[in-house]
Amino acid sequence: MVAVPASEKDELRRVLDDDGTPLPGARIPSIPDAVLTRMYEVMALTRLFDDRMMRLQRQGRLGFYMKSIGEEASHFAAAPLRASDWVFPSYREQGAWFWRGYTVQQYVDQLFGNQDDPIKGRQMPVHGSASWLNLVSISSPVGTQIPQAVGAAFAARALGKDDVTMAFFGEGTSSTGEFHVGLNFAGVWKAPCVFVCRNNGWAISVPSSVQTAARTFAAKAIGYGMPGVRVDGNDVLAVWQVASDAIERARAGGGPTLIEALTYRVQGHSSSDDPSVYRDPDEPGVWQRKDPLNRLRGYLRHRGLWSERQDAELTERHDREITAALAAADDKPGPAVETLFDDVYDQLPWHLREQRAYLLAQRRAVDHHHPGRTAPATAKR
Amino acid sequence: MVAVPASEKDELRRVLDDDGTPLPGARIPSIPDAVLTRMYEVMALTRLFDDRMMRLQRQGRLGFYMKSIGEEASHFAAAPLRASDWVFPSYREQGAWFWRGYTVQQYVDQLFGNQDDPIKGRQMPVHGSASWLNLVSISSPVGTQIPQAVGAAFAARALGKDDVTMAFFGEGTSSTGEFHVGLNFAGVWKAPCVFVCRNNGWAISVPSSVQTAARTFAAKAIGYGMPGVRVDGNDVLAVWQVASDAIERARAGGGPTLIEALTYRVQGHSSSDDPSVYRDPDEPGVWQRKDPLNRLRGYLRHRGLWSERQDAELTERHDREITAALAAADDKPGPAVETLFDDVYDQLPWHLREQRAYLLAQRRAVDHHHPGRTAPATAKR
Amino acid sequence: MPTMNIIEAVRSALQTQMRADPRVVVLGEDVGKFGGVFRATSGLYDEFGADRVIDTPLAEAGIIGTAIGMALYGLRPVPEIQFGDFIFPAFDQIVNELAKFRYRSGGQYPCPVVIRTPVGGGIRGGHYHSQSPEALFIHTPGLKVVAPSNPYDAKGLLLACMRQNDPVLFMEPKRIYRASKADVPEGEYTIELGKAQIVRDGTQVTVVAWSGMVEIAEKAAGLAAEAGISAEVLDLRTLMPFDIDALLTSVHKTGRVVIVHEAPRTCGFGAELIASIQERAMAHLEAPIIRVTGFDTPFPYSLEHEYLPNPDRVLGAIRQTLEW
Amino acid sequence: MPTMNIIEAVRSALQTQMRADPRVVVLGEDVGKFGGVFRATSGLYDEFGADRVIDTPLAEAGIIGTAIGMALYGLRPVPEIQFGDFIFPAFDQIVNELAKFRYRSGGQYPCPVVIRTPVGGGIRGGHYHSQSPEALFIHTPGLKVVAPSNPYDAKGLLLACMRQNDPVLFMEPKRIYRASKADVPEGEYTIELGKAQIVRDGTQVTVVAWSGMVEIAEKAAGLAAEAGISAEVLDLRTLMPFDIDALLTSVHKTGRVVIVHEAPRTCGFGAELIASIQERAMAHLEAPIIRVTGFDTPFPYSLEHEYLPNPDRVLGAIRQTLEW
Ligand SMILES: Cc1ncc(C[n+]2csc(CCOP(=O)(O)OP(=O)(O)O)c2C)c(N)n1
Ligand SMILES: Cc1ncc(C[n+]2csc(CCOP(=O)(O)OP(=O)(O)O)c2C)c(N)n1
Ligand SMILES: [Mg+2]
Ligand SMILES: [Mg+2]
Repeated sequence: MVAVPASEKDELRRVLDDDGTPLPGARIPSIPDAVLTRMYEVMALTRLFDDRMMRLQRQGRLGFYMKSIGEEASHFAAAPLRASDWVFPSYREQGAWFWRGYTVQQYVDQLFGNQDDPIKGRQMPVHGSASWLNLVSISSPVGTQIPQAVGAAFAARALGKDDVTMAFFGEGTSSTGEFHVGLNFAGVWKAPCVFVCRNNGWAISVPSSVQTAARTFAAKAIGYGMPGVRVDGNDVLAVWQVASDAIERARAGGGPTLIEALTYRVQGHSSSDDPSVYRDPDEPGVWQRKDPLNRLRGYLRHRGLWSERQDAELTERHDREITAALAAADDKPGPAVETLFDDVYDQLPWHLREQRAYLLAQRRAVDHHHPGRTAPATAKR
Repeated sequence: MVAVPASEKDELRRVLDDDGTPLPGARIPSIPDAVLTRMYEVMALTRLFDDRMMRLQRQGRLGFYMKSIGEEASHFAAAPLRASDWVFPSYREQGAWFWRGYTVQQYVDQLFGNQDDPIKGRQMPVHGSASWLNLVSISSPVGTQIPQAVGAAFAARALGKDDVTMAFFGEGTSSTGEFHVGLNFAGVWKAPCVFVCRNNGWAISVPSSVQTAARTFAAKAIGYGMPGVRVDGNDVLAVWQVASDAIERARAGGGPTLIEALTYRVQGHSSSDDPSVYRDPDEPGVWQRKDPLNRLRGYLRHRGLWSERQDAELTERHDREITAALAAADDKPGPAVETLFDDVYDQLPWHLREQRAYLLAQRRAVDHHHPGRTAPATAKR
Repeated sequence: MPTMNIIEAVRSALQTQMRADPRVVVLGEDVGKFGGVFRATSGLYDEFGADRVIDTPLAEAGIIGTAIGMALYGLRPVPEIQFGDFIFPAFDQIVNELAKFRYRSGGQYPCPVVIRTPVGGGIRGGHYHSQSPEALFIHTPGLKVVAPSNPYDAKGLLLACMRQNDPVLFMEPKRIYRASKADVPEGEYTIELGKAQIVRDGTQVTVVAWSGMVEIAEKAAGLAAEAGISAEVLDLRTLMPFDIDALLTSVHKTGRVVIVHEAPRTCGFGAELIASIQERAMAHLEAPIIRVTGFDTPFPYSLEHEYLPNPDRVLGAIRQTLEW
Repeated sequence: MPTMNIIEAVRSALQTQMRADPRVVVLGEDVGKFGGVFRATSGLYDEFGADRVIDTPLAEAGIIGTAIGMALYGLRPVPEIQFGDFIFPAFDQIVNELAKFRYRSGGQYPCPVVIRTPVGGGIRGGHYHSQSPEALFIHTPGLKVVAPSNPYDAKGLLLACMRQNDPVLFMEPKRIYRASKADVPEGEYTIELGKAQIVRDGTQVTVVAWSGMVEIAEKAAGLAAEAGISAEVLDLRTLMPFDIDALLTSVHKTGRVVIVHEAPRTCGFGAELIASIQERAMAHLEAPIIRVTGFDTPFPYSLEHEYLPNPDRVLGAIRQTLEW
């Protein structure tokens, strides 16, 4: 199906109705039951995690957070990938991180920027990196990961591997030059790369209608000579199928695909945002009825793969795990002051050695005159 | 016709066959005879001018030149514009400049960078500017003029004018981020703007097949929700019709259009280029048979609007005009040294005043010790 | 006279000029209905409408590129770049186009675009919500660079920028956007570009700062006073063209200089100030000019308070130059 | 040992390393079949094929963005930016991504990309074929910046760049691409990054230069010698990290410094050198450090020879510091 640019017919691919019942005539993807239930567990964890972190942020115990509530199904475009495949995420795909094995503790340590943060407290919350899981470092400038994913895909092929790379981004990011150059290079190179555009309707306060006059975001694929597919981004089965087709096509040398996952940003852009200022408060309601977690739960129930009791147990297990991670993270100091100068270069050049010596000496001097005056070298929240 | 994205059928719009005979059933645009002959005269001037400047460059009397031989018909996308409409050119639309009233003398003075150069010898040859003709300053970085043209179109509408802006660029430039952001803004804003992509097959040594995997360059319009039209760029009648439709549509509030003018770069990219290194020497031959000047001449003959004699006279008149302009330009000194510091800002700030005084004093001192050692402040070729 | 913070002062300047000059338009990401992520344009959309307060697609190159075209045709665009860290996708449009348009066209095409953008750290924003890129733009002939440190200057300087004919990068100190409050006239007033201001008189050492660092310099001068040292604090306000006369006058008086900036040290604007001063006043210098700056690392998250200059570090530098 | 010009030396370095390390790939506009507009990659396409010598679509952001991804995955990309003036569309990928990748990932993702680009004026290229943007990249923590002045250094430094693990901006002096000839070994050799070289010994004044200006500095030193002045000429070769020890050693000897660069003066790299030297060696300085630089204007066309530093201007500066 991806062989024909779906964007030219703008068809929206769906498998489940809004309560998770398969649509009449829909082709059910052949996903093993264990994978289905694991997707549900990870999606539920993501939902709960978002909720807990937001509350933490509201209590002033966390500087910043970005939720993906209501969009979680789109994260599972990464589910059909192999572990050796690379993901170039944006900041709103927590589900893909947990799916690949990033732990709650690692996530929390990064949010707190403490000494166990896998990136040593270098970046703000949510901007993680996990090379051991082939989850590439997130940066704030949107879209930059797109040509990077294309380059990695090119490299994989050049080095004789059959790995695929997947880049995630929002529909607003399709307006950047990076989107264009990335997809254009991918088309010309027939790079083994899959582009997942989460169309959640909003870029902070800007509606998708202000981002482009194109019929759909999938239609942009035509300009790059690659297939574009539009999928219900709240229907994890449809997302899985569309992604799996695109991934296998890329792996087989068929080239890149642009997937538009149609979903909705149910809450604010980030913990700093207040959507009531710019959008109709009733809008989210419509989408809550299409909630991806409910739909998957409904489907599992309908398949007899999931029960109320299991759900309660799962929630409790996740809740405990998060509580424990937070408690552990709270006790951890931040990175040591001298680490400020590491990793700028492979080796420390003379000017950074000089600057490090200056900072340490200066702090000693101040502490000497005014004990405890230098800011404690711990993560501040 | 532009109302329907032609790109979705990839139709190539033509009016004339290769010798200028109207194609069976082709709709002949209603262009006044005087306009037709003037287009021919300007096209012939452009052709001769290119040829003379190239020879000058080969003689070492001109630093640099860029020919448009074989692509001249595409320049006349600007012909249906009003004088108050704005053109944002690239460096290969000499025909549009002469059409709008830029004189041979002005062109030559700019090439020589002498004291009468309308831009005061600030930029390299071909990178002119003529605000009195609404021909906006050319810069080398390709594509930058595209969002600029969109902004000017927005401004025209905001200021209650019904002016249209037209941006020219090559097919290679469609790979830049500037192309994407420019067309995307234009689509969202429904800006009164026309984009003319001269697809001459080559970006220096890179064939258009390496620029994109899209079916056509016109097809890229779909990603911006605007019509895309593909026209025979060597058929000036078809170019005129397609452009005139797009311009009137823009003026009427119908929004932007992307025009792909299919043509061919018959010679080198610039005077510094040698195509024999990277392309089949026979390739140009095919296109010479489609030469736009011959086709228009053929059509005028067929319409009884043009004769051998007129052609000979025209060539002689143009030749004389160019010879006179070169002679005049040769005698003109370059810009005065102190003008180096003008126009950086509206008024000269202290540091530039200081730097100007330094330079003038330093040159006086050197001249004092070694008369004539400072480079004469004349254009060096 | 009402009390305003920097956000309110910026908004007041925009509103004042938009009422005075119908050619002024504001464009950027989220500047419209939402009024900007820092709310600097809030209310303008309701007063002036969607054609003058424009929510753009997400593309800085498009924001600046179209703003250039608007200015060429006759509007007076005041684009907002949401964070200074996100100005780089528009870097080519700014340094190769905006800055050079007047010059390259032989004066045919002035390009009066005033780019507003919040800069600086201290908000726990990490790499990409904290940078101070002024040096890159000061090094670009054709641009002016303005960096107010307080609400009064913010409004007066922004009005001045919108009433002259050169492109300007107007950098706003986001850390003190709301914390810095002052009496600001409701109506019109301008502060001449290129003029520094002595915010604290002193005799023994000159501390030069701008934007968010002026507050740090003042605190350090306070600590110095406690230690019996008289430090003069100079707020440059305009970085290009900078006020060489004010600098030299102060240096002639004190003979000692400390420069404070947030940006990384190497090739930061502090280096230019040192070069310009020593070229003209070496005979008056009684000690090397010392820089207190951000370190030559990307802007960190957890350790940002170690990264940023603080009053103690400035005081240390003051002592050092006096002991030299 | 064969004689090579700078183009040939660069090509030889690329060829040598591509033979030694299959992970090295070259990409850019016209680098393939054509061998680059300056022919620096000519022959490589025939030897290594289209998968290792890659003609890209026309987009610098794509060239650098994909090069970053290639490096992350395990290749050793050596992208070419056709002219330094066209690097700005890739500025965000370079300063926000390439330079920060290792740091922001806590060391997980080194990003060894070596960006080659021709810089400098003197070829009648006007605004957009003449700029010298080094200061912008020296001010970007995480990048190294290398600027050879001759064929021998060009090959040895480029090989060294391709064999270390940090991102590098490798600036090539296009004006003397062919004019500068020297004996260059066919095979492998490297020149350590961060080490300057004394290209002419002297005792009375130190002239610091790099890239295309070294030749000008040497000519000026020659004129000075005729006038009985002994000038030492230091070729920095690596600009970040620069060789502070070599600078200080020479300054301790001469006590006087003239810095020559093509880029605009204000916030150019010369300012940083002045700042760094006066911070550490003020007591040894017998005169202010003088800069001979491009002016603070866009790079002009007709008047480029007035714009560019020349031996007379450098000599004037040498006299000035001696007379101080
Ligand atoms: C280059 C750049 N410009 C601006 C921003 C500020 N910003 C952060 S997220 C965002 C909106 C992104 O919207 P979208 O791509 O739809 O992703 P979503 O947040 O909806 O997941 C903006 C404008 C940025 N991070 N990078
Ligand atoms: C941003 C940028 N990158 C590279 C160049 C160098 N360059 C000049 S023209 C050109 C090819 C342009 O091809 P195309 O857009 O097809 O226009 P044409 O020359 O064919 O008319 C290139 C790569 C440039 N001028 N600007
Ligand atoms: Mg979105
Ligand atoms: Mg072309």
